[in-house]
Amino acid sequence: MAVRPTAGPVPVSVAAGPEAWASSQELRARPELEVATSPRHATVLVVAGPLPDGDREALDRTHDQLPHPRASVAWDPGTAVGEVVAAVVAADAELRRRPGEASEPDRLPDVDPNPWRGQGPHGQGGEGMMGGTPYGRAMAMTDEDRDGLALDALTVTLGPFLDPLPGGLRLEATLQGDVLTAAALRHPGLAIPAAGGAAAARRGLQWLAHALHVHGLGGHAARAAALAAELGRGADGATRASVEASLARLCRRLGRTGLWWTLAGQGELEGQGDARRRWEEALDGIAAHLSGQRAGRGADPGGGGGGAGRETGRVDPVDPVDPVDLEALGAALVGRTLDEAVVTITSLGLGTLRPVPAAREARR
Amino acid sequence: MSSGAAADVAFVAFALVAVAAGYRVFRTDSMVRATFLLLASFLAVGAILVLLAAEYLGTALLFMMTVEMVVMALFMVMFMMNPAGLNPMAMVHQPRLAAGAGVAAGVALAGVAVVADFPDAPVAGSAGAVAALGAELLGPSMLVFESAGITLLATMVCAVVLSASRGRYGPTHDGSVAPPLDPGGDHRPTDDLVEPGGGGHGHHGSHS
Amino acid sequence: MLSAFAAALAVTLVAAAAVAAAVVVARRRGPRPSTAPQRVPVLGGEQPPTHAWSRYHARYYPMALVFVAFEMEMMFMYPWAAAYVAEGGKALVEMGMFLAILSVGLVYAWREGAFRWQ
Amino acid sequence: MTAARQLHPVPAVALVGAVLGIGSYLVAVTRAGVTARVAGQRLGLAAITVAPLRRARRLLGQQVTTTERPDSATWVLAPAAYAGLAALALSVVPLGPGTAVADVDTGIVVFGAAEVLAVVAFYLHGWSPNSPLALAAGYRHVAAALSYALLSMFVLIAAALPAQSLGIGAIVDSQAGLWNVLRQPLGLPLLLVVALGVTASGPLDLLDGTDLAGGGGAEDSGVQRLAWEGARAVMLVAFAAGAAAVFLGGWHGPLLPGWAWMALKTAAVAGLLVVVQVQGARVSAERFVAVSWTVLLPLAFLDLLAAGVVAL
Repeated sequence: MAVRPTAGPVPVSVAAGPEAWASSQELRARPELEVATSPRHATVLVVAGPLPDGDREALDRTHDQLPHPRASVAWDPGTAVGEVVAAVVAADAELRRRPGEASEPDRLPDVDPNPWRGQGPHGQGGEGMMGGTPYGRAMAMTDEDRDGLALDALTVTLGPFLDPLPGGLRLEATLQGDVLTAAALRHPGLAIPAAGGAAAARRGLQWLAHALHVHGLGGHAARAAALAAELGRGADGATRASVEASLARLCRRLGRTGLWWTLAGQGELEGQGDARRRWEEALDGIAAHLSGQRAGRGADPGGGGGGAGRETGRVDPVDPVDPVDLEALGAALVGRTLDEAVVTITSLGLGTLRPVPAAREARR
Repeated sequence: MSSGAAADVAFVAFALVAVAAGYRVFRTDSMVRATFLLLASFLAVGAILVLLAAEYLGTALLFMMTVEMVVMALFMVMFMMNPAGLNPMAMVHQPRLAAGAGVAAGVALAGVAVVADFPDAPVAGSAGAVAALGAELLGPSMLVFESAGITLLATMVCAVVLSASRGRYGPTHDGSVAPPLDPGGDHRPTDDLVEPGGGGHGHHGSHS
Repeated sequence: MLSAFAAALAVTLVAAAAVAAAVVVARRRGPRPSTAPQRVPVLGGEQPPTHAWSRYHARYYPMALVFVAFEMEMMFMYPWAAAYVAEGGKALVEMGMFLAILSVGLVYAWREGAFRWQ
Repeated sequence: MTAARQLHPVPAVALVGAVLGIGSYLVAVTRAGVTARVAGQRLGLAAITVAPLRRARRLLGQQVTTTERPDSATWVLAPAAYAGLAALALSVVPLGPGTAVADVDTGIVVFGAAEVLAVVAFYLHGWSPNSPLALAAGYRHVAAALSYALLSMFVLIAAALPAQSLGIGAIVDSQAGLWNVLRQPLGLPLLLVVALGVTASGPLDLLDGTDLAGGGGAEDSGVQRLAWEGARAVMLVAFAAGAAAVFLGGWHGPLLPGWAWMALKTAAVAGLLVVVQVQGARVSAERFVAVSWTVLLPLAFLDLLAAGVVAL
């Protein structure tokens, strides 16, 4: 594996399909890479397939958003992480050798999103104060809101390859300021394999790596990803015990980050408590899967410090987990800030801990 | 910096910056640019105040205008149509009248500056000027100082009354009235009517 | 005094100009200009239907207003601090009054929910 | 009060440039080291010391992408102003006995002004790309900034009480016997909260937060990004120097020369800040605003009152 030490970590942006998204989080453990949070920060785009057909254009757009010099690497199902990392490093080395020629061209045509109309006095395409498509786009228009002000409502679709959101998930949000006044979630659908034990724990650790990254704890995220990768290399009893001990240590470290305080009271959902409770349930679940214990599904909302390996609150590794009702979740996000929406979605473990049913297309 | 000549050059430079930035405020389509150009103009004025040995006033102007312009940017972008100037528009209304008034005011003020008989008592640096200002605020100008405090308190209260959409008891457009004291009851406490001995403990403690 | 400010101004302008020059040169002389698909704002693959620039609903506007008044009041305290020890007990009482006034405003604003997102 | 030896503008620029350059490099190295440690990655010292340089080289060779209709001028202005303000803040901090670029009588006012002017840079950083995520991130950080700005005013005024002057040199002089960190124990922690906000990092990484895919920096690439990250590191150095001078007694200390003490104390504050940056989970803007006004600000009141009573 020719890791060229002179280059430093290669910033990669990951565009992952629903199935591959969880395992792609293990890239965060690799010192050769730096998983970028925006495609603009990346040199290499890692495409972790398979991707739903509807996401092709989004993939191409994400690809084109990378600054030159850039390259892309496909990560087919079944390929080992090490091979992908080697391919990324090789692609980066090639880019450094021949930055001009090796850089990949755009995949989408270089056409403006809307033709300019040329009606404004300066020919820039606008008409009146708010009309037309100046510089290729329309302007947002006003809408009513809860505080009685009628200001502009921005409608955006976040995803399917937005780093803080689970792969394949689209959040269609109408925003007034940073508060969602309408929200809908779409996902192509993903079942979580019913396997318990190490495989389930590994998915949990992959979730943890992503979730910690979203909360700004990149170093801790790398540690969680390393634990997931360790389970992937072998799931015998000794490994599981060592991972469980490491997870307990990581949880103690997390107690010093203020994470539990920032999660408390955020992302309250009916009947499911707040984000902190869901995190604690998830961490307990991972620990239970690691130790192979089986107990009733439940929570310990009063417990502090996300104590993995506590006696209460085990998740049954065999029981199927409730799928997330995306429609209800979208409705529940209305009235929250965008960052709280992200925290809420993250805390649910969509696509790693819980299955996601495909959105009913009839709604649209 | 050797002498007054350098200070004169600096004065002219800052004055030009202040005027040019002030002019640009009305020539841009973007509310954000307009706001921060105005800030640039104020910063130049602050620098001129420092040149005039009003060290605290100059730096305080820097401080205050920055904060105020940021808040102004928030509100300009909130309430002005087309805040970024994506479509071109005129930032001025009645430009002739405004320009005339501006020039007249400028000439009048400049006339005062030229004609007035300013005291000619150079101060050695600004040593102790800040402390002297503080002593003034604590001494002869105490009343001014304290009434400014009260005025600003009134400003704070008014700003909250006018802007907060969620009062103590819920959204203002739903009335934002206090809940009844007894559960299910209809009686709402008012400032001039406190139930003697009833359930009014704690809630209106300050009136008892 | 003036030469000190001149030095501070020089330092500020040199630092700002150096950074600005680096960015402008990189923008002008970079490898290539951005193409249309490259210019689409980052949203994770989808296009925004509108410009992001809009009448942005800053949810903390009451807080911003309270802040301006608060901050204006604070500006009186700087010269006061310089004269504090010389003035002694009177200044302490003065400060007590001042903080009391500010506290009233603060408590009122908090009670009315001015520090929450509207 | 301005007995300090006055530096000429040219050596002043050289001094500030050297301090900020070396300081920000050390900050970047420390951050790489602390992050690797938290991540449990065993990187050699050599790898950590060259990591910031490699990163800078990569960004230097990268295309600076733009968006559909950005405000290019203010986009460039944001990091430039940010770096300039860091230099301004550092210029009023004495780096040794009598060695300040501009130890003016209104030092803490200028320092505070640099800090609030940085809010303009934050706003423009979020506004300029005309991108929804950047806009939301910029606005939420401005909310946090309006909240922490008051804290620093109170804390710095409290520090000025025993000095009877607003000049930072005088504040350092006043700590010859007892450092302000002991005399006003609430001051330094509150100022460190402000430092996290001014550098938009750690718990207050609301501006370039990963939860909004990089927020204000989501559209930055190449030198634009390098400039912003660099300006952030430079501001951290300037702020650490200010905190060391105001609370840790500046150049006071036995045996070593004054400038060395100042360097050590600045490094200590900067190191502490880097650790908090790497180890702190992001707090939501709404919660920070509430906590800042209802908990931290009353604490700052208390700090000022206590400082006032002690100073008499």
